[in-house]
Amino acid sequence: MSAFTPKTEVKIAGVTLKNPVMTASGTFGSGMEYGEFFDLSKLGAVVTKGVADKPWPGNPTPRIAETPSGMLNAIGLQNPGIDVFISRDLPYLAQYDTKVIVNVCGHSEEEYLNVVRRLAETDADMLEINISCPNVKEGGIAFGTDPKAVERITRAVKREARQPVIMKLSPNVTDIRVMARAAEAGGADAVSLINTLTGMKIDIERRTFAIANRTGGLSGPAIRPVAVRMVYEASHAVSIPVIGMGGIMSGEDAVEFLMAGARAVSVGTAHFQDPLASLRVAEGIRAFLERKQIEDVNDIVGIVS
Amino acid sequence: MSAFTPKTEVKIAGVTLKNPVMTASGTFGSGMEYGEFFDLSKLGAVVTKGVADKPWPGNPTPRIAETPSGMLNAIGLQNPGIDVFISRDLPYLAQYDTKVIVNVCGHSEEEYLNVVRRLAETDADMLEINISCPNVKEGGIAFGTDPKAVERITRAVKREARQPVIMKLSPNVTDIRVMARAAEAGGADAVSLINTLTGMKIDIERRTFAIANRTGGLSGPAIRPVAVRMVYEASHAVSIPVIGMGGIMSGEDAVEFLMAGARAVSVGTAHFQDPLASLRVAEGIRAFLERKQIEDVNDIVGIVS
Amino acid sequence: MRHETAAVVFQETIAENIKSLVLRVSFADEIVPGQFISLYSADKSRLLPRPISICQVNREAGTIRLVYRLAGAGTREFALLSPGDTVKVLGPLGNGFPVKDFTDKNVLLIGGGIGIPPLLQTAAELHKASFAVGYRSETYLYEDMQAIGDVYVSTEDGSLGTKGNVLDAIRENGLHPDAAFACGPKPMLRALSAWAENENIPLYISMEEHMACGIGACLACVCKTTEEDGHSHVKNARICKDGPVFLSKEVDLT
Amino acid sequence: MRHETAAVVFQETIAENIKSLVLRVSFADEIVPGQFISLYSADKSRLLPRPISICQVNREAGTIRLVYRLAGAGTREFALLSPGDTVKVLGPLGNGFPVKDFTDKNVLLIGGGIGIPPLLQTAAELHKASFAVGYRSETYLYEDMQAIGDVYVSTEDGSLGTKGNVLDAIRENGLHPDAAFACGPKPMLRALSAWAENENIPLYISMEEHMACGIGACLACVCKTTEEDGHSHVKNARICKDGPVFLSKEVDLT
Ligand SMILES: Cc1cc2nc3c(=O)[nH]c(=O)nc-3n(C[C@H](O)[C@H](O)[C@H](O)COP(=O)(O)OP(=O)(O)OC[C@H]3O[C@@H](n4cnc5c(N)ncnc54)[C@H](O)[C@@H]3O)c2cc1C
Ligand SMILES: Cc1cc2nc3c(=O)[nH]c(=O)nc-3n(C[C@H](O)[C@H](O)[C@H](O)COP(=O)(O)OP(=O)(O)OC[C@H]3O[C@@H](n4cnc5c(N)ncnc54)[C@H](O)[C@@H]3O)c2cc1C
Ligand SMILES: Cc1cc2nc3c(=O)[nH]c(=O)nc-3n(C[C@H](O)[C@H](O)[C@H](O)COP(=O)(O)O)c2cc1C
Ligand SMILES: Cc1cc2nc3c(=O)[nH]c(=O)nc-3n(C[C@H](O)[C@H](O)[C@H](O)COP(=O)(O)O)c2cc1C
Ligand code: FES
Ligand code: FES
Repeated sequence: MSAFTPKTEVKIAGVTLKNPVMTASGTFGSGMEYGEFFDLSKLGAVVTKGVADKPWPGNPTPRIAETPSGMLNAIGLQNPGIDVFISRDLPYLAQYDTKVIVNVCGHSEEEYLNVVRRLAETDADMLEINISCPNVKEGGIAFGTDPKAVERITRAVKREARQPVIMKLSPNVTDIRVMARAAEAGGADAVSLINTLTGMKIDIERRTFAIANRTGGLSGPAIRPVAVRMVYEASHAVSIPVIGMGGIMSGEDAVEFLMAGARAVSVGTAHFQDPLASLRVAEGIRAFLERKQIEDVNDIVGIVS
Repeated sequence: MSAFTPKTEVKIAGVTLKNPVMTASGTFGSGMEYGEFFDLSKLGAVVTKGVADKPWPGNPTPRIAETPSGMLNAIGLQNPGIDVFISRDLPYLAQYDTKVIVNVCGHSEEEYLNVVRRLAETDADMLEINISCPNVKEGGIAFGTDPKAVERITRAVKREARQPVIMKLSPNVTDIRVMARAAEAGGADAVSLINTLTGMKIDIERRTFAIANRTGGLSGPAIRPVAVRMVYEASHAVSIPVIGMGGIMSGEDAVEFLMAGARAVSVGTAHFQDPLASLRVAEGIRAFLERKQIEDVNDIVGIVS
Repeated sequence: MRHETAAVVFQETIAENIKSLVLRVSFADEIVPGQFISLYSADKSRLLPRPISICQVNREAGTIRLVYRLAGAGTREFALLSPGDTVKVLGPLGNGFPVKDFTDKNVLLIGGGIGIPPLLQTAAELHKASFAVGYRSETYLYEDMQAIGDVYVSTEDGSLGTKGNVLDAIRENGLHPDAAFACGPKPMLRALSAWAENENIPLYISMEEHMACGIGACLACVCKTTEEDGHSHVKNARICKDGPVFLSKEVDLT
Repeated sequence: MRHETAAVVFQETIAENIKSLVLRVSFADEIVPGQFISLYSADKSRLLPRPISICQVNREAGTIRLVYRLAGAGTREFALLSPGDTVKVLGPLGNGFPVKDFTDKNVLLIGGGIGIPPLLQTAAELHKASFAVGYRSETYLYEDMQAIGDVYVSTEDGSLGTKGNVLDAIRENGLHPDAAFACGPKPMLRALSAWAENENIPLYISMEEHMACGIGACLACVCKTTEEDGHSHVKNARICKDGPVFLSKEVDLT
């Protein structure tokens, strides 16, 4: 074996991640449960479950359903609110030598800003603003599907945020490039995509919706081709970094997103198959770089275009 | 066993299908190849591969790629043109006691109308207008993603068509209800959905796109939850019949679409796993109705709402 | 908690559509009765784990026994496993029944439907356990229970024991235990909850919900609680982590 | 053409990453050499069939032999098949080589890489076949070919036969057949096409493309043709149905 050691650091909005692998919000809690399985310091960043200004109870159950190579979820953003989050979850994550990205949700601009202001006092490294949760709406349409709303909320968040801001985009749109450009125009430091595709499953035996909320968000390998396409389109539409996700199960899958134009990737649903999934993805990227004798992971970002 | 025999006839725009199962355009040619496997008279309808006014060569290869529980295709609508279609394919299908639905494609309104006019002379039972092919564009955006364009082309087609017109909708839109309503406003007799979701796959070993066209259309069970959701939304948005498709592999899958609001269903990608797939779906629906002692398939259409 | 590849030691059919599967695992000696494991499909189209209760533990042999009903595609896949095969598992998961606190008490273990399996190991770790179990018609694990304690049976069709449900059997046999542990369908748990309140005894119930992570991270598997839960503080506890066993009073079963 | 469940009779490894698989099928006696079958994954996440050439046919036994390289997840799945297992297949597919027209001619069968397998049955149905085959380094099916006719080998590393490619071997051995049938990578076919034109002999080539239906319906698997194809009339013939074997002049190999 050669003593070849590729560089895996990537930089997003001035923040350096030791490798391009993060956890997808909502699939990893605040890391505590997975911290029992592996050393979170091995990840580029931990992205937390969405947190709101107050505790949210979430949706009724069943909240999830399996679908071919994927799953639907309508957790409904259950979370303990920013107070508990700051006093319990951030100190837990501070033990680890990894970046902490806090995913923020709200029902209204004001609720987002309440969270963003509170986080300004903390040492969270970045904020990820979830404007794409299909289960949370303002005036009937999801925030994330109207470019004007995306630009406006991005600008409002940027005004209050002390940390770099990642806008997390919804894939349930006609043209993802328009949304990415709106985020960039509003001053976003990066965009992440994709959130889940809205889907539905019917239990034909019980003649009812498989999840109580009727619709849920589709994630997992099933959506990977849509995610790769959107990451490719977004990364060609904006000059801020793109963080890619959607069905990443292995290092090879992650490399696909990097080659399509993502500067970093998030691993989500894969954790439900293997609690070590994000670690394995990080190791898989490194193994790929070694096998191909690629010196620096940044060299493959956007290489297929 | 009971002597119970459920009714499986459904009516779409005045045309009676002996059962709600059709073939999804492009996966079944004009039926000839599958006619070697089973009696096409057992299907509610055969929907043909898209036909244009002139022969189309289609896209370069590779045209397809496998994805988790799905596939990407960018065939590019290769077809022999309406002349060969009328002289060879329609007479072949006329042998069978099934309805014939001709799928129509074009690069421009005029090209669509050329085909529609020629088909007026034939005994095709219905037309399905594919405005959603992600690989064919007008003025940079796909026809099928602009409600005004959908309404306009529907109206134009209706003016020339002798047969009932089904508008086939693209799922690559923010709100499918808007598109369904646009088709209805233009005079469509029915809508069918979903066409494929635009996706991409990258071959990381060869550092290139897995299909030559870069993007392709995602089909198969992977997309079923998105399809069911859109069929549900569309059937609540319009009063014309909805024909549902996307990842139907079994009778149970078809029942899911019927319960979500589809009056009939199409079977596509499943044919690549099993040439008898559409027949098996028709038999599976019947078996479900028998097991549940449901007298008429129409009784379950839209029952979950 | 271990995520590992378990070897199949033995599998057999013990009743119509009910399988008994013995697996070799590394964590047999850590198990608390009432805990469960997640089983993973080998078929890549099925991503989510199948939670299955631990029915019996053989600590010396390092094996566990699972008893499960063929419900859908995942369990039908597991049904094909035979010695020599392996299956990915995650466990042990959840809290389990509080056997330590009730070792010498008269505990009635109540099971309905496919809720019986976790009661076997639980009974083995109590000194004075008896069973009240409800079947639709065909019995399973009946002899295994009889080997441990008295078994009061109810069947829907009256083919064995009391005709009716477990509560009918409990009443017919005049049972007044010091405590009860139950696992089964929600309507049964609801009825038992009222009964236990009336009897003024503690009732521990094992809850079920669809799961994704199995370890408390994704919040898929919550149940409503009467008081604020310790994690999200929204009266929604995680069945996989805070449960599956709860004191019946803590859970809002409506 | 049959879509059926085939029983696995035997499987072995015959070279690094190359497997030989014998299946019992109902259609053995209908096969034309050069035809292929589609193999289907049992794993539901993999929908598309894997086209594999028929290497040998045993008409009495009703079996076929496939020889395939481990390329990805599908072939890795097939590699685990052993006697007693079954696999879904569709076949026989395609046209095959025109053996009837060349029975008594000197036909050179040219194979490169994993293009060798279909040549075996083809040779068996010709009277005067010889082989020119190219390997990277390790050989496979070498003895099987020697049992039928002369074998001219080239290896990239020169470890056996001519160092170089099949054309180098053909030239080195001064071969001038009446006709040639070839299967292998596109660059090889392109070079052979020029050679055959020069030699003024008919060359039949077997083409490859990703496939979905395998029967000519979906138009996934086309290759460019020099004349209008018979189906779509757009100079794009279907490899699965109109091929996989074409006269080299008919195909646009650029
Ligand atoms: C803590 C716990 C312990 C359990 N212990 C046992 C046991 O010992 N024996 C037994 O037979 N069953 C048990 N179950 C139920 C068992 O998990 C389901 O029957 C099984 O997951 C069905 O999987 P399937 O693929 O066969 O069915 P499908 O219906 O095809 O499954 C589809 C999806 O729904 C989920 N699902 C379906 N039914 C249930 C259910 N009842 N609970 C949770 N998820 C479900 C599956 O896990 C899968 O993700 C337990 C459930 C829980 C939550
Ligand atoms: C007519 C024909 C005959 C063939 N005969 C043989 C043979 O005898 N022996 C042999 O080893 N190989 C043969 N191949 C190639 C064989 O089909 C592929 O190696 C195989 O499909 C790879 O599947 P996989 O799942 O292992 O690889 P993956 O790369 O994981 O496959 C992913 C998808 O791509 C398709 N694919 C990948 N490579 C090819 C390819 N070269 N040609 C067509 N589709 C491909 C697969 O079918 C699948 O749909 C033949 C191909 C064709 C078209
Ligand atoms: C159970 C679950 C919960 C999720 N919760 C959140 C959330 O709180 N905030 C958010 O921005 N995205 C959330 N997501 C979306 C994921 O972060 C991710 O964008 C999506 O699942 C696609 O990636 P994957 O296919 O790797 O899971 C959630 C996804 C799942 C499956
Ligand atoms: C190979 C292939 C070719 C297709 N060609 C057409 C076409 O010509 N016209 C059309 O309207 N839809 C076409 N489609 C879309 C299907 O008709 C169908 O809408 C889609 O595949 C979803 O259904 P499925 O998941 O059952 O395949 C094609 C799909 C595939 C896979
Ligand atoms: S299954 Fe994820 S919290 Fe219980
Ligand atoms: S694979 Fe469908 S036409 Fe050849």
